[in-house]
Amino acid sequence: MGWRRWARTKSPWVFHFSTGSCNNCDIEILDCLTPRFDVERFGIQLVGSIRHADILLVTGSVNRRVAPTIRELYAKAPAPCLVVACGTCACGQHMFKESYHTMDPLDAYVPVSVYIPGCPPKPEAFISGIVKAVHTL
Amino acid sequence: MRYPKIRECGEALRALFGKRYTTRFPAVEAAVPEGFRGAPRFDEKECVGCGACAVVCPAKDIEVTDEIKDGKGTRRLTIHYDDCIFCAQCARNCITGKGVVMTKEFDLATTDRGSVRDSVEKELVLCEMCGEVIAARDHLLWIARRVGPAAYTNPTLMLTMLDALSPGEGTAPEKGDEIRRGDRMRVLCPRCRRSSTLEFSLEK
Amino acid sequence: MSERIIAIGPEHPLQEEPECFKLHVEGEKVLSLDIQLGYNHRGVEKLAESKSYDQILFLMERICGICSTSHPFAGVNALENLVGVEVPERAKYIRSILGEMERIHSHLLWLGLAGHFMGYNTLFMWAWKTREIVLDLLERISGNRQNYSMFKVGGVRRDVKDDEIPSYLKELDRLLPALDLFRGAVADDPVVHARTKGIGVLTAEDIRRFGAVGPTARASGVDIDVRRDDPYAAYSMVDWKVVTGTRGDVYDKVMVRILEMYESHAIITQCLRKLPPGEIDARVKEIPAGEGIGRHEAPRGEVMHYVRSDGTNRPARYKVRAPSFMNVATNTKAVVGQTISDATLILAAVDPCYCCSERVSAVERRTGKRLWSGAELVRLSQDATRRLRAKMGFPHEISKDP
Amino acid sequence: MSTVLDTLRNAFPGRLLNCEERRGARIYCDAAPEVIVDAARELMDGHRARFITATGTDTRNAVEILYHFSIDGEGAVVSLRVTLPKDRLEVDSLAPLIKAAEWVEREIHEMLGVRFRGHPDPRRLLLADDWPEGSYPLRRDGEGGQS
Repeated sequence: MGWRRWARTKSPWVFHFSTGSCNNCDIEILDCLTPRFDVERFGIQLVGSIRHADILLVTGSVNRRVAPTIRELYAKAPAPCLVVACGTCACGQHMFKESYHTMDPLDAYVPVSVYIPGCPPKPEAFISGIVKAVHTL
Repeated sequence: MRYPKIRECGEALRALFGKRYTTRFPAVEAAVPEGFRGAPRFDEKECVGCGACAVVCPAKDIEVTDEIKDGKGTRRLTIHYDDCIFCAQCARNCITGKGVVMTKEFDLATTDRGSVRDSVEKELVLCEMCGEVIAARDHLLWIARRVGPAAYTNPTLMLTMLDALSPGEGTAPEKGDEIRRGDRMRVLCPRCRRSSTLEFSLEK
Repeated sequence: MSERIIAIGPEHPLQEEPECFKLHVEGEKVLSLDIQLGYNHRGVEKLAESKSYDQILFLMERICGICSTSHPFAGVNALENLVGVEVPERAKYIRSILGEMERIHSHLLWLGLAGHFMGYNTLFMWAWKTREIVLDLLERISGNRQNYSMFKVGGVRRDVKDDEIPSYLKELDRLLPALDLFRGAVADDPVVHARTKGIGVLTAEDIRRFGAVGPTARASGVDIDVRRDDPYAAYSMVDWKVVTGTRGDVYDKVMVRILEMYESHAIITQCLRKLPPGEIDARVKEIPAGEGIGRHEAPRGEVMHYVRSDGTNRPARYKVRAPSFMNVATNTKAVVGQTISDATLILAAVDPCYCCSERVSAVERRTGKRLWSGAELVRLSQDATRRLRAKMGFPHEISKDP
Repeated sequence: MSTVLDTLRNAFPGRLLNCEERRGARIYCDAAPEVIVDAARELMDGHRARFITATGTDTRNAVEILYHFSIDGEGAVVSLRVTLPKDRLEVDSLAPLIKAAEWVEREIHEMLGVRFRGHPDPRRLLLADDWPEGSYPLRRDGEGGQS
């Protein structure tokens, strides 16, 4: 199975999903693609469909309206799909723990491989988080 | 300026032959500027265990747990980074100013959410009569230092201070079942102190 | 041809409202637009009632990431309106510096994405590259690239170091050639003209009807800007002007934003040069009972916060009106009669935030079958550019998707 | 400034009370529920006002709706306050007059349960589809659900 692992770690494709975030983590994720950080150096690419993705980046404190969607999305993903919780919202719901429109943190819905705390995390933190996620494969 | 677009070509050439713009991040350490708000960390020495950081935290992220076991109390303050918003309110509002400091650490990614945290343990001073928590020992000492000579007006502060100077010496007199007037010279919680001075003297 | 629905969304993080746009289309033409909100609703207004006044501003910062200066800015304006405190001069200047830096980085972000939708990915990369200059400055001033934790009632939390000002100014000067480049790239490019001119037109009357604000309104010639109309912070103490357009199409919205960045640059440099010495905090002790309304001109338009206090340390009611709440509704007018490939651009032109386009999906009404994926709709828009280029005599391919 | 205040004071005698100007050119008025549409029309047409938003507040005994208008030329904000008793939460909708009020009123409707007469599209705006009917997050009296 060595070649499979090699292929997967060589170029992880990521899909990005926001479950009610403030947008900061989403911007920083996109920022990783631009000249300053350029994650395509590592073969990481943002794809438009979960069906092509190896890694699901989730931002935001899962709210009532998207909670069913995140489960659905994970079910659609080809195995093995790593879920990375980006930012404090996705990790532990941030200040929105007590809100009436959020229920459980992300790991209550889908298994999360790596958590990247930060509000928002620096792009460098995203890069090393994804590297850590790839290493769990 | 229809075409060729010389201006854009110029930029492209500059980018091609100029210095590399993309960071070399994982190979080279990321540059973090002075004053960056990274992970807040407790300073074991400077923290007095007052819990002010937990009160001001907007995300209610800092956990304060008091544990009393065999007559010894410990207070544990824990910052969970999976809920921390890195606003530096804890560091700004720390009563000693140095108990919580914002480090430059930003790479906190982890596979286990429970493991990213920082905590500090502080010894608690308990009421000699009822066993109620008064405050962390370092907190009382900090107050005693702050108020200076005025600390001698409060037996709890004074005794804690003396105990810190010569630990173990000066054993307290036997304590009875109920609070007496003589118990005022003990380390007492506010309620017991009120009983020892006020209620006792009113009764007699 | 039967009517079909194309759903764009459902992600779109702004104040509390990532939208789901449902385009009703017939063939290529858009018949009507239905907007669904609530995918990002986190109950910020209710949460605000459980936070103390000191903590509230951190919550406001996290309403919208790009507006992480604007919301606390409007928040402190509202609370100071309630208290009636005079903010120290130095704090006013620092606030304005932050507000304008945010405007530059927000507009650059938007410009890049607009370029991406047009298939002009070079512009996307350049704009985001230039944006890093501002983000680095903000990181040096406030300690983080986003979410600055700078605002407090009566002042700011962190001072600008006087000895670093020359180096800030030097960094800011690097922005100007880049802005010239963008202005040239947009104003001289015939393809950009063909893609953006005359589409998504909003008249001044539409703007009034929808209550739209910010660059969306100014592009249509509606001359409103809270910074000038209801002066606060240091905006009345520096020299700048309000940029307006005339036609109200996508092109004018692009140009208004680009020209606004020059004004912001001018405001920041003036503020940094004139930064007076002194206190940065008026030390407000308590918030009395009463009501306050504060406004701030965010990159996307006027933010309004209303706060009602009953004399305790928590507000009794905290209302937030984000600019996009008004601006997004104008889309229901702007896209009607346009083609689907233009619709992506028009929806983006009010600068709602980029996320929608990343998760676009097309669904047929009766069967609920997926027709196009998210990336495909952007590609549709990029294809339109490619056809135009071919027609105008640019044979070469446009750059690949990033 | 004074012109707006004068208009408001004189235009609807007895139905627009306590017009006052507070700090920072903020004008507050108490309006009777039936006069709100006319007052809004007067402000929009007579003073080129711009509708900013409306704030619904539960004050335990009643629900207050504050309609905020901006007079851009003067940097003033006019807030018309309508107080609705809890047993009759109904007011005329501004949406037919001002398009911008459509979403604002939908939001107040779902957050506080105020019914807007004549609203063109009174669906839910923000809350999830499975949110229980008749539960209003910004209400303060137990019946409003979670607080």
